[in-house]
Amino acid sequence: MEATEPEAFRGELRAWLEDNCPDEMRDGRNDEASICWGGKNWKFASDAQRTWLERCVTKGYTVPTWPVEYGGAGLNREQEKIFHDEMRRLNARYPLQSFGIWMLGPALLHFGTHEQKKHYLPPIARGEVRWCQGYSEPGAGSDLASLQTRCEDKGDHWLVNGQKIWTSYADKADWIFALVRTDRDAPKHKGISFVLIDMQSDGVSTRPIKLISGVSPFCETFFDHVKVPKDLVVGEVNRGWDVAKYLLTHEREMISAAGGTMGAGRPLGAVLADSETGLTDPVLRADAMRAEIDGLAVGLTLERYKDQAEAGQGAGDASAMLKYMGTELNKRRLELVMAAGGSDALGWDDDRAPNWLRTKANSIEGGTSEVMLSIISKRVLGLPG
Amino acid sequence: MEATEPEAFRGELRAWLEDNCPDEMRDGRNDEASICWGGKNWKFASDAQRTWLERCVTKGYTVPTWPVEYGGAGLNREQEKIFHDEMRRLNARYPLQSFGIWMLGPALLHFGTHEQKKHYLPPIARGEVRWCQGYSEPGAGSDLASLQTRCEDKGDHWLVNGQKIWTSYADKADWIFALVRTDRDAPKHKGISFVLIDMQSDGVSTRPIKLISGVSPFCETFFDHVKVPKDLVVGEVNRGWDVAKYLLTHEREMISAAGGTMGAGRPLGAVLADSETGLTDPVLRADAMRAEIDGLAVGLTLERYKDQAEAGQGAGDASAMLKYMGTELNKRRLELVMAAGGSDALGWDDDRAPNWLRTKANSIEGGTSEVMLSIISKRVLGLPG
Amino acid sequence: MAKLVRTDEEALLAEAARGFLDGAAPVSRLRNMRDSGETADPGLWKAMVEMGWAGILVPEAAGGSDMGHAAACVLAGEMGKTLASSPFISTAVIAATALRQVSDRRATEALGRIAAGQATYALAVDEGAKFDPANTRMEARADGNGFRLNGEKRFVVDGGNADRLLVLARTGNGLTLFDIPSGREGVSRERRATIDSRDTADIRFDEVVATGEDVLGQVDDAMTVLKPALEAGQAALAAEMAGLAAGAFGMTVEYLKERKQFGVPIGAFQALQHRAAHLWCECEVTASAIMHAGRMLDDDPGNASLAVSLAKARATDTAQRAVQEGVQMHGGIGMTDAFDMGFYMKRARVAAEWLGDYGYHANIVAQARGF
Amino acid sequence: MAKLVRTDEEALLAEAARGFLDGAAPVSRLRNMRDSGETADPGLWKAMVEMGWAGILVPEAAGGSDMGHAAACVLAGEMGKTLASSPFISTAVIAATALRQVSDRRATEALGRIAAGQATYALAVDEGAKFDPANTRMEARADGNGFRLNGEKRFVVDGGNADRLLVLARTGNGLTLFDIPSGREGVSRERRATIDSRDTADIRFDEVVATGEDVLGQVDDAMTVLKPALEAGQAALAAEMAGLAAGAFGMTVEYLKERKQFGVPIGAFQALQHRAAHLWCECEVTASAIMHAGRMLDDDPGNASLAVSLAKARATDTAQRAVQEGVQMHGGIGMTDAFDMGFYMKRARVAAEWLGDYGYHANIVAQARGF
Repeated sequence: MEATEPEAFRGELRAWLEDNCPDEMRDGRNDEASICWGGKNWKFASDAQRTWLERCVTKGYTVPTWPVEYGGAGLNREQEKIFHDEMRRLNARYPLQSFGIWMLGPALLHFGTHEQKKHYLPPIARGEVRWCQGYSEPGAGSDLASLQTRCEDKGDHWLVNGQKIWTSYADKADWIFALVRTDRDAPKHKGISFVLIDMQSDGVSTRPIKLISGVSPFCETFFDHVKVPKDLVVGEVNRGWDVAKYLLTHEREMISAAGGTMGAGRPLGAVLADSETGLTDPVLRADAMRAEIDGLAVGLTLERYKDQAEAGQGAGDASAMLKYMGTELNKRRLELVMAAGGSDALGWDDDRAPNWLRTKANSIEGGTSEVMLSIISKRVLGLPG
Repeated sequence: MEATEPEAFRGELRAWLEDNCPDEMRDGRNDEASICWGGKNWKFASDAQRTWLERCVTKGYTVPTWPVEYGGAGLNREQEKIFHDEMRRLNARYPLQSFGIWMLGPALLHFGTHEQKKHYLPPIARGEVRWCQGYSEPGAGSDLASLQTRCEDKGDHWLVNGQKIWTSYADKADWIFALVRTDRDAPKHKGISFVLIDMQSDGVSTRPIKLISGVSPFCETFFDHVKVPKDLVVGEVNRGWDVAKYLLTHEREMISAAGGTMGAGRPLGAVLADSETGLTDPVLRADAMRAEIDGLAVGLTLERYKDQAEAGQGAGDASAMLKYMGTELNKRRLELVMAAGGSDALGWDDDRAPNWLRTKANSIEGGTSEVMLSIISKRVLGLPG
Repeated sequence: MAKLVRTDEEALLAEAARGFLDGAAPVSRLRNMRDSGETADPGLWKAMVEMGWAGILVPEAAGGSDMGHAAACVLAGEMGKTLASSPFISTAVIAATALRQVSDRRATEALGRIAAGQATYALAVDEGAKFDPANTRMEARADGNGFRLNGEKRFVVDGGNADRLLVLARTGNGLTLFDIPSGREGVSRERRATIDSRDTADIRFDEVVATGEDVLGQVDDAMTVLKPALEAGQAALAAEMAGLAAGAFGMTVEYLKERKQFGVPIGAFQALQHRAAHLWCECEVTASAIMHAGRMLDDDPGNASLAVSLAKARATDTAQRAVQEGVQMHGGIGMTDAFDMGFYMKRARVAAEWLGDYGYHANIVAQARGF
Repeated sequence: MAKLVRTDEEALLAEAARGFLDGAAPVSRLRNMRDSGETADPGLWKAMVEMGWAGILVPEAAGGSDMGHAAACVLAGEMGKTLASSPFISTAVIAATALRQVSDRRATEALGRIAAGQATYALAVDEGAKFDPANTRMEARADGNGFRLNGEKRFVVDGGNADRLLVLARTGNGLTLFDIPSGREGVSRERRATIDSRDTADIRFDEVVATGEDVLGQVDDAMTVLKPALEAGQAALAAEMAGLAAGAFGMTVEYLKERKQFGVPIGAFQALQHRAAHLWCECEVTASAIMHAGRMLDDDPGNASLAVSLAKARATDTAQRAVQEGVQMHGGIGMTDAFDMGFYMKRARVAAEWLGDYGYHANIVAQARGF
């Protein structure tokens, strides 16, 4: 960026957003129907959605903190804060969301070779390739490291066999980044690799999983003798667990940010007061006050950890705390939304019930609350066992 | 009892209580200063306290459910309910309380020989001998069965060496019932016996433990080469754990009854409304409503279990539930009393603060809440480990 | 107070109900109903009628078994365990109790039709998003010798399929309860897809004619008839929720014993053990409140409000804990539609709102207890 | 917003404070004070003055270090960890902040005396059992050019030993804050034995004469001066409570590692691990709210109310959890006076009430957030 002074940057950014963000994209929506996920088969919901993406791509604003050479805008932490501030001020939708942005990008930036970065990051930034994540398996949920999907070295290629579960949008993704077992004899954490697989490869198939909220954002994904080129391992072979741990930390922060941002954003009282019944019931009112207090404080904690990270004070395993507190809070908040909504909220005709049910997965995906507490207990507190 | 019809019994009892309970004993007090504990060195606080005890002794009303031959009134469950109802109606103090009534009595009635019952129960019923309980040791709290106090068979007597802790009022008691290790080679639960020891014996000494509430109801009790007659083991030698388990169950019910009865008795709202601030604060009000609901339901559960027991449907390990729920509830209630009291409740000049601090021990003594939950997990739910 | 222990009769009833429901109404029956786009299961209700359940609160003279509210709670509890879907509470509990408050020939005949499975009912009370009968605003305007009903009722449970409606409306000097056929001219029903997959409707009343014959009890005095009916329904619903909690908890404990992670059954992890044990305690305590409510309704119905609200508040709290812990302890599988836990969670949410939520009943308890 | 990360200056201050307090004011110092029947520890305060802490909010021109509220919170937090007893919050935070709102020579001199340790203050606001300054009823009757104060203040923290009193009273058209010596004629102090063993007093005012000179700020406009002072005090007290929670939690974690039952350290039991981990999370989240409150008081004091009330509410909740879990996890020993945990529990209780309890601050948060 030319303008490095924060206020100068803010001014330029604000002007650009005002000039370029289509009116239809200024409704702040972030629901399934309005998100732009991108990908080879992406159907834009509107011309405005396409225009907004294209304009942001030219500025690197789909991935504002990534280096310019990989399609980003190279913003520093302070600029990033300003970017989100200004987006919020305009109530602008984010132009693009994807697991490529959230997960694979950070992994490649940290562990990838220069060739991998050059090859895979810009299409993510441009919304041209959509990625999904293949971690969990039917027998490996909380105990992720016990995964069994085999990846055998066949000389000029890898051969992958096995099954993944909870792969978000695998049926719509172009590529998958997956954890696979490349050494069956090593201790369980030491024989895992992080590989990239084209979903168009022969032998890859998916089956959607219907959730209690009625939607199917997740799939089972099957690998039946899938051939994978040798250069598609990220990081070292058999050191995929390092990549996974790095990304799990990242994922936890992301999931908790969803809850934390809610707290820092629209007051719970305002959300609940939308309901016809308001907050006259003393029990509901007291619960809402508590949730608001905790939500604000969790939101501040997210800010504090980011500030600490920027100051070089690593948060480390504290991401487990953010994940745990953020997701548990989010569940409380949506319980309150349902309670305030009364019988109005009991249908499928608005998004309260699906959102409420969706939050129940927050404390399971990306490491359960129980796993988070065990991590804190052992790594932060140093308790035995 | 001559009158077996419930309403006839109620009428007779009511008339007797009206005629015999001194006015000073009709204030419903149950605090340390008003309780009659009895014992060889007991100093009556008033003539009325003495008169009330003596009159109740003649009717067996100090231990209403014990058999008449051991000093009780032989009341059945229905009559017992009526007895407590009528006592409450008159707001009468209980004439006598003691660990002999609560703990040793039930143990002897279940495990004692006829001679032991004849010898030890009537003096308890008459308030002539005061007992204390010697279970815990410094290294054996939750893990009670790991107790180390030695009790060696010396042919014509037992020789006891060791230390007990948390012996309630050991400094004021005449006798102690204690768990001791009679076989050091057996598995830890199999080498324990339940013995009765005269506190006047050579080698017995006590040291009070001051609590955070400022009082010292507990002692450390030391046994230094204490000789104990051979016939003072209750139940079989090395089978003391059976007696202890039976009594622990009993103790849990008793401790939970304290919490449960509170719930069934004076409404929490009324207790809190005594405070100058009342219940205008929505958070306090909501918490009080929840605690009242839970308190009433726990109180009903106590009744239900008693009714089940009377109907021959054993509650068994469910006493752990009553203990856990009752004591945790009691802690919540006293937290609310303190919150409602505000700065008024922060002194030592009334009983709110000491009572509040005292409740913190409820979930520790007689088996911690954690031990209760583990018992339920394993014995009721059958979870592994 | 009557004893808080099941009578032999109640124990036998529970056993018979369990046997029947395990065969006839496992959760898969509700799933099939939903998957086929239905909101009611007339076949299951017919079988329940044949079991005599429709008449459990109907006098013997009218063809019922007259077993009382505690027994009705036993049945509702067993239904809750496997989420059996039927108009039992609306018809056999609420409507039957309302009709019993009126001792005329017409009411007796209506009770007979309930017991015989010839009529199902729905209670049309709610107008806003929360249960609040005292603030009913829908009007029944005096018109000649009768009334004209105009307005809308929302969240009418079982209202999409019921033969008859109990409708609460404002008349000259108070509230009046009407008992009218759902097919009467001017009644229009819109079925709502509630998350529990069961029958709910919003119902409009447009110049609906009602005569004095259609009034249940006295004009301007609905509560004499409705209050006992509401309390009976609240107690039975609380019992259903307690059963639901027990059902969800049972599934959870089984899963804790089966599912292995880190090489051991997850039920060997103490943190989960303690949470499961705590939940069991909550279920036990709630069971006491349910039984007490049933006993009070049978023995001293004029003073049962506290007991009923206590039961509904506790059951609401316990059911929600049970399903939340149920989903969390099941992990990912608990979130899938293919697994039954989601049905429990959704039914618990709807039942939490119906006939008064936690806060509504907590306020009644607080008032009854003087604060 | 300023960054939520400690500055180097704050980190050094914390380190120096910890070092000093570990040596000079371990919990045993509070215990000794109590056991000797004292409610104040002038020696410790003198040492704190020598460390420069009394002047942390005093302008450099008046002899202070003027390090700001975040720094004052750092000190209070360290004091909380070992329950160091001093009039720091009453004097160096509340009184200093109040005096800074007034820019006359008299106030500057008073600030100088605070920094030099020549004067301690207590805030006399409460009249009922709950903090409620807006509803102050004590009267300061106009009398010639001055006032006559009559009435009683309760729960005056540090009031038994303070040299001066800040007294809130009702005047003609509002509330007025007076700054008077505690020895003035007509002032009578009754020391109360509060459970935290620290200095509290009930103070009667009987025709106490005050002149215009004794008014801090403007007549009928106490809040311009008092509101910033209260918020500064609330933030510092929240910081003390967060420190207290951290201290109690630290003791508990150590005990979990040491104490053995069933052949293993009790910290190996997963149920305790998860509870300890949860408590750590609560402490971390509260720490953020504390730091944020300090930053807001320094950067944007006119808009700090929400941040301050958030901090006090969170700190109250966290401290109470920490001491409750602390006692429970210690088992019997946690209940003994010989062990320090009881001191933490009792201080947490008093601090929960002082300057507004959880409900008071929750209401402010709710209002600030529009509900």
